Amino acid sequence: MSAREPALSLAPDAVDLAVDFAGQPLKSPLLAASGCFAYGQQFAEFCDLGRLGGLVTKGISPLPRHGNPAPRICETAAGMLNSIGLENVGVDAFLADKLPFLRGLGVAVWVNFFGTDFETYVDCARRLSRGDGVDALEMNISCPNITKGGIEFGTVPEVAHRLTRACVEVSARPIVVKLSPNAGDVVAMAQAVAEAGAAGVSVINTITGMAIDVRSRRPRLATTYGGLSGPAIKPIALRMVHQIARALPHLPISGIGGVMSGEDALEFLMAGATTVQVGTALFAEPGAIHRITQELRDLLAELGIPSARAAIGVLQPLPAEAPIRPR
Amino acid sequence: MSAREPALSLAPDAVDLAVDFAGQPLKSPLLAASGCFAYGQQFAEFCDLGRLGGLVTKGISPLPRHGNPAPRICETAAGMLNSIGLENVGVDAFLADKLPFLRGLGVAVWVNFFGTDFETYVDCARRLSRGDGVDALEMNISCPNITKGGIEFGTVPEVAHRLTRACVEVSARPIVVKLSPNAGDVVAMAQAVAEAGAAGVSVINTITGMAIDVRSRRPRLATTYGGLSGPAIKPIALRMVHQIARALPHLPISGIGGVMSGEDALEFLMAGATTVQVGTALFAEPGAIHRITQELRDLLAELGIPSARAAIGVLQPLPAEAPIRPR
Amino acid sequence: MPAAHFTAATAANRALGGGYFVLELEAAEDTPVGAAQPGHFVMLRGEWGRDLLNPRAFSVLAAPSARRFAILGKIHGRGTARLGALRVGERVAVTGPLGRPFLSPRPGTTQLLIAGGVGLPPLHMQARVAAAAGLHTAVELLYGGRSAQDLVLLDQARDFGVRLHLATEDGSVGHRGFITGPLLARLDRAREAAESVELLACGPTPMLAAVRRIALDRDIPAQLCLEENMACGFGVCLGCAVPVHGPRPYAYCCTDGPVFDAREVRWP
Amino acid sequence: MPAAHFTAATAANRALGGGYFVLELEAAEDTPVGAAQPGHFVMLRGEWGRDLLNPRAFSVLAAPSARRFAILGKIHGRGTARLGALRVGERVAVTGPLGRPFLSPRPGTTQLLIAGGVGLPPLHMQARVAAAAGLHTAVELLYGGRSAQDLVLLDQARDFGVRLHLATEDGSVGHRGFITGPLLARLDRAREAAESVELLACGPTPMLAAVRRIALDRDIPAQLCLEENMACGFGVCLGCAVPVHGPRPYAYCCTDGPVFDAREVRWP
Ligand SMILES: Cc1cc2nc3c(=O)[nH]c(=O)nc-3n(C[C@H](O)[C@H](O)[C@H](O)COP(=O)(O)OP(=O)(O)OC[C@H]3O[C@@H](n4cnc5c(N)ncnc54)[C@H](O)[C@@H]3O)c2cc1C
Ligand SMILES: Cc1cc2nc3c(=O)[nH]c(=O)nc-3n(C[C@H](O)[C@H](O)[C@H](O)COP(=O)(O)OP(=O)(O)OC[C@H]3O[C@@H](n4cnc5c(N)ncnc54)[C@H](O)[C@@H]3O)c2cc1C
Ligand SMILES: Cc1cc2nc3c(=O)[nH]c(=O)nc-3n(C[C@H](O)[C@H](O)[C@H](O)COP(=O)(O)O)c2cc1C
Ligand SMILES: Cc1cc2nc3c(=O)[nH]c(=O)nc-3n(C[C@H](O)[C@H](O)[C@H](O)COP(=O)(O)O)c2cc1C
Ligand code: FES
Ligand code: FES
Repeated sequence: MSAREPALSLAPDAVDLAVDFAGQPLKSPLLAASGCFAYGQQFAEFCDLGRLGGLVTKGISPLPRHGNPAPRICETAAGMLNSIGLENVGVDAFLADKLPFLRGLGVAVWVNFFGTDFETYVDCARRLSRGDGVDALEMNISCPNITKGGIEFGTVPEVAHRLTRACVEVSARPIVVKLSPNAGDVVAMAQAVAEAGAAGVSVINTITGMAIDVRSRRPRLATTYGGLSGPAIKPIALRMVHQIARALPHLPISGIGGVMSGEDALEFLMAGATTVQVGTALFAEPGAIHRITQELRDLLAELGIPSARAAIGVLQPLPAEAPIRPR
Repeated sequence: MSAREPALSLAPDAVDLAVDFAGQPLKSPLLAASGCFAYGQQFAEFCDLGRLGGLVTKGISPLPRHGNPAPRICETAAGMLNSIGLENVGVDAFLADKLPFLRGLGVAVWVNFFGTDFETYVDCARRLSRGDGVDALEMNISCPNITKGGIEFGTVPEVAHRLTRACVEVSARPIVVKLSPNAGDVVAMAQAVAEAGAAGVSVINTITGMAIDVRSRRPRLATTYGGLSGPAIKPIALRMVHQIARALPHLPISGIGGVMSGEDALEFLMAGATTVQVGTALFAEPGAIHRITQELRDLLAELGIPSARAAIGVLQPLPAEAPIRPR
Repeated sequence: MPAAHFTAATAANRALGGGYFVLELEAAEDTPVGAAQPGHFVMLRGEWGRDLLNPRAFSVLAAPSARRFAILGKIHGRGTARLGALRVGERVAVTGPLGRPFLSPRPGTTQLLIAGGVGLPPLHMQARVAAAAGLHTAVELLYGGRSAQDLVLLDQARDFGVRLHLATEDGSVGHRGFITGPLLARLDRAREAAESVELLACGPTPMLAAVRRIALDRDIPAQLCLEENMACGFGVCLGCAVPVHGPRPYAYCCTDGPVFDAREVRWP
Repeated sequence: MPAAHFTAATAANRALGGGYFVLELEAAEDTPVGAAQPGHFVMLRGEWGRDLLNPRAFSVLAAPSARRFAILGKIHGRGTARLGALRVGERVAVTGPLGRPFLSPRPGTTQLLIAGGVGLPPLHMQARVAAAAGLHTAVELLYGGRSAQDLVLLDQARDFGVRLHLATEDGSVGHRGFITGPLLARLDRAREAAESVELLACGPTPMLAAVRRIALDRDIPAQLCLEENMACGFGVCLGCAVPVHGPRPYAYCCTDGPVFDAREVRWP
């Protein structure tokens, strides 16, 4: 005797994956995460980019950046560390050389950006938001790999508020703020940027970590510390998404961290995310998002959930136990 | 042609594993972590407890606690979540029923404790520190699983400072403060408790996370959130140990998080920890600490490092690259 | 019973269809698992590196020698999938035997062994042990599943000489419906005959809940073999809490159970 | 060359001793790896769940058909250990061919192929390709290792008809010492004969550094096949930075390399 829920299974094709993020429609909730997709061209030989929900570019700064010395990456248990150093081509080259390709794909294009100080953040927001084909800006306020300054942008709510407000004021496009999991209180950060006019938040960026090569007695990354990504961080990312969704039910959230399967993506939706980004999974499997999209569709169908939208935030608490009665 | 370092390999037996933590000698740097060892008896049938460096008891509170509803644990990628709810027998039963067994083992006994408010913390420290056979107290200021209050103890440096000072004043034994990785600035926390008289810090406790069962649409833990442990968190733990060791070179650190092998333990020593605790690994392998101790001994011998002491904090930065010269 | 932690090699791994498999493990030396009783369980983990950190719990199905034992597994998630794919010679870390077993039949009382799906192993072993002790008339096996392929190891059960009552939800074998159907019929007969019976059950939680209700309503003693997520299996993680009535709100599935008195369990 | 991401099955996996193994993979359909040139590499990952997240890079050793290719691996850490243990039929995800290969021999110039340990595959393939094109006199293979068991696939290399110079650190085969010994002797002879030579090297970084020094000192062109930790292998993670001279301080091992001009590499 087993109580199976009356699973009103649907045909996978009947499942509607479309979502709206801050008023913008996306074909599917699945986006490629910043830094794991470069500027997209490389993926064209592996998969049909038009089937993505959207993509987030590598983080763009006003001037080109060359990044950190090698080694820049190393593997850890169910995860990896990186200290790429936010290498990128800079705003001008991005707008001229990279954006035209992306705008032709017919999917949501979010441009991730950062500055090295207040002014360069604002400058970047102003210029990038006017790029033809840019749907939204994702502002990275958690740059663990830039050494000088910047840490308060991602960890002090008042500072993040001021920065967000200034960027929102000059931006022609919605700004989604990508939060740092290294902040003590991620809900306070979300609230601060929401009040400053952020259209949504992306949760989470990598968590600062390190690894040591005991044979050489040296850090495995040239910069000593790097950002941890991959399935290892998924429980932390999911918790932060859920905390923010509970506290700020009207703020759209893009969930990120260790998504490898349709089931992972659905966990993020149920926790309250509207879109879900896939990062590290793309390295081992360039077509991961297509597989994950299909898995999500099949799973929603199997569970009788008619649309991605209907899954957002549907998490229920566990039923209470029976009261204690002494025997 | 390969440049091998002149590895002055030693005989494993010649390696001295003894360390001093805050003036107290331990046979080896490896301790069983709180909550993963209960009160020790269960392990006696699997291994010789006298060969541990020491052990940390399950967290003790002034009154017995029954813990949280089920489910209390679930597995995640290279880790697990728990929300045991700090269930324990309470100070009186601990001193009467559990301590006598531990004191007979001939290894360092650290009693982990916590209160539900300022006064009960202090009360606990006073009474436990007078237990016969207690070498040190490990004060848990990061109790993600107690619902009411207490969060500031683990996240606000000034509050942690006051609490530590009050406990140190009444304690007959050194107090090691176990820090929360959920605090925004773990170095500030370490500094605050060091200035308040803590004999050392244990770094880290579990990181708050969650997991969702998409089929039932419910959290996998009855309390929704729980603490993440295991290899998944090792890079984060190691980074925090290293940050604290660099900022506070004289503060003894007990490194914790995902240790599964002698190599993992050596990473923590090199990052600056004086002792290393093993938690989750004990569930799958009750004799894990014995294996890890042997692996650490063999590895130190292979690397020509004569003692555990000599490994503490020996991490070197990577050599710099050649300067850039245009071709 | 003392438990041990040891390494065993896969001696055989037989797929039974429907995701079921019988995994036989053999250690290099005698181990206490050889003395396991029905309801005792072991924690198993393959050489899996850092992912799938915790071992998985399995009831002992049979322990033909002091070195060798078998479990009946069903592929559920990633751990059971890997165990089901083990090849001969591959190694598994074992902790066991763990827990408190079922109580043996008492003279004059018939034990009705109620197994649902993969809850079979401890009851299969109970039947085996009873048969070996010449008590095959003291136990009867009631065994339910979704369809014919959920009813495994029937030939062995028949060899024990115990009476079998089968049920499948699709009616492909035995009674059509849940096993509680045949159980209620059997209990009615017992009442008419003033026969003293006791229930021993293992299976999905909804089945156990139904058996418990029946036992409480009819005031029949019942031992339920429960499952709860486990990290250690030997009482240290405190993860496997089972809500119970009495002075403590929770007991531990691994050390206080997995077999619990139905009256003790604090279910709605 | 276009790359593809596909699944291949283990067609053969042969241990050569000393931790070396030749893994042959076969796809269900033709793949672009069949057209790989010496120095091209593939990223491989088994069905490993969530741990060992990233694929591992391996030079193509041979691509006998459009569906089948082989790599020479050496067990180093956990990934290579798992690949070395693959059994026939087990599946591997492949991305490739990736990178920029070695340049082919130019008329009138002898290519000295300098292989250290597991750096052999791209040079072994270069020798194979040259031999197949009737250019076996245009290449010579200089191959060094710690001891005899580090020198693998020698019979095949002999079959190519290319000249072989061997060295082992323990002197068990060929010259005793590093392969740079025979290399310097060979270069001296080339100088005396006013022979035009070019160096192609793959092996441990210290060996490559020594070859680079020699090439720069003597002003001989040299192509070095480098290794760097890689997450993707196709230019998106930016993890595999190689310090280079020129306007950009870093190039990428996976897309700009793995073969680099020795003058370009910014090493001390
Ligand atoms: C005392 C006891 C005896 C058992 N006997 C058997 C048996 O004889 N044959 C059999 O096939 N199964 C048995 N089970 C259930 C078996 O342990 C689970 O099916 C198995 O743990 C699921 O692992 P997985 O990796 O396949 O699933 P996953 O869902 O991937 O497991 C993830 C995590 O959840 C835990 N988990 C999931 N389901 C269960 C469950 N039902 N019980 C406990 N933990 C769970 C796992 O331990 C693991 O940590 C028993 C469980 C208990 C507690
Ligand atoms: C272009 C290229 C071609 C290669 N060709 C071969 C080959 O033909 N045969 C062969 O045996 N090996 C080759 N290697 C090296 C091989 O990729 C590493 O030995 C392997 O990645 C080590 O993995 P592991 O899991 O065994 O070691 P681990 O040390 O456990 O690996 C941990 C992590 O470090 C990375 N890593 C470690 N060592 C290296 C390394 N030397 N190069 C790149 N990444 C590394 C791994 O990718 C992994 O992410 C090549 C490397 C590169 C970059
Ligand atoms: C190699 C690498 C580079 C990254 N670069 C950026 C970046 O430029 N900007 C940014 O906001 N996040 C960057 N990230 C973070 C990812 O976008 C993502 O937040 C994180 O990796 C967690 O998701 P994952 O576990 O799916 O990888 C990078 C991550 C990786 C692994
Ligand atoms: C089941 C469980 C219970 C724990 N209970 C406590 C506790 O009572 N007090 C405490 O300070 N830490 C407790 N911890 C945290 C561990 O001591 C340790 O800090 C953490 O698990 C990280 O180490 P690990 O990755 O080796 O497990 C517990 C951890 C687990 C997994
Ligand atoms: S499983 Fe750890 S206490 Fe029961
Ligand atoms: S390995 Fe990812 S860019 Fe080279």
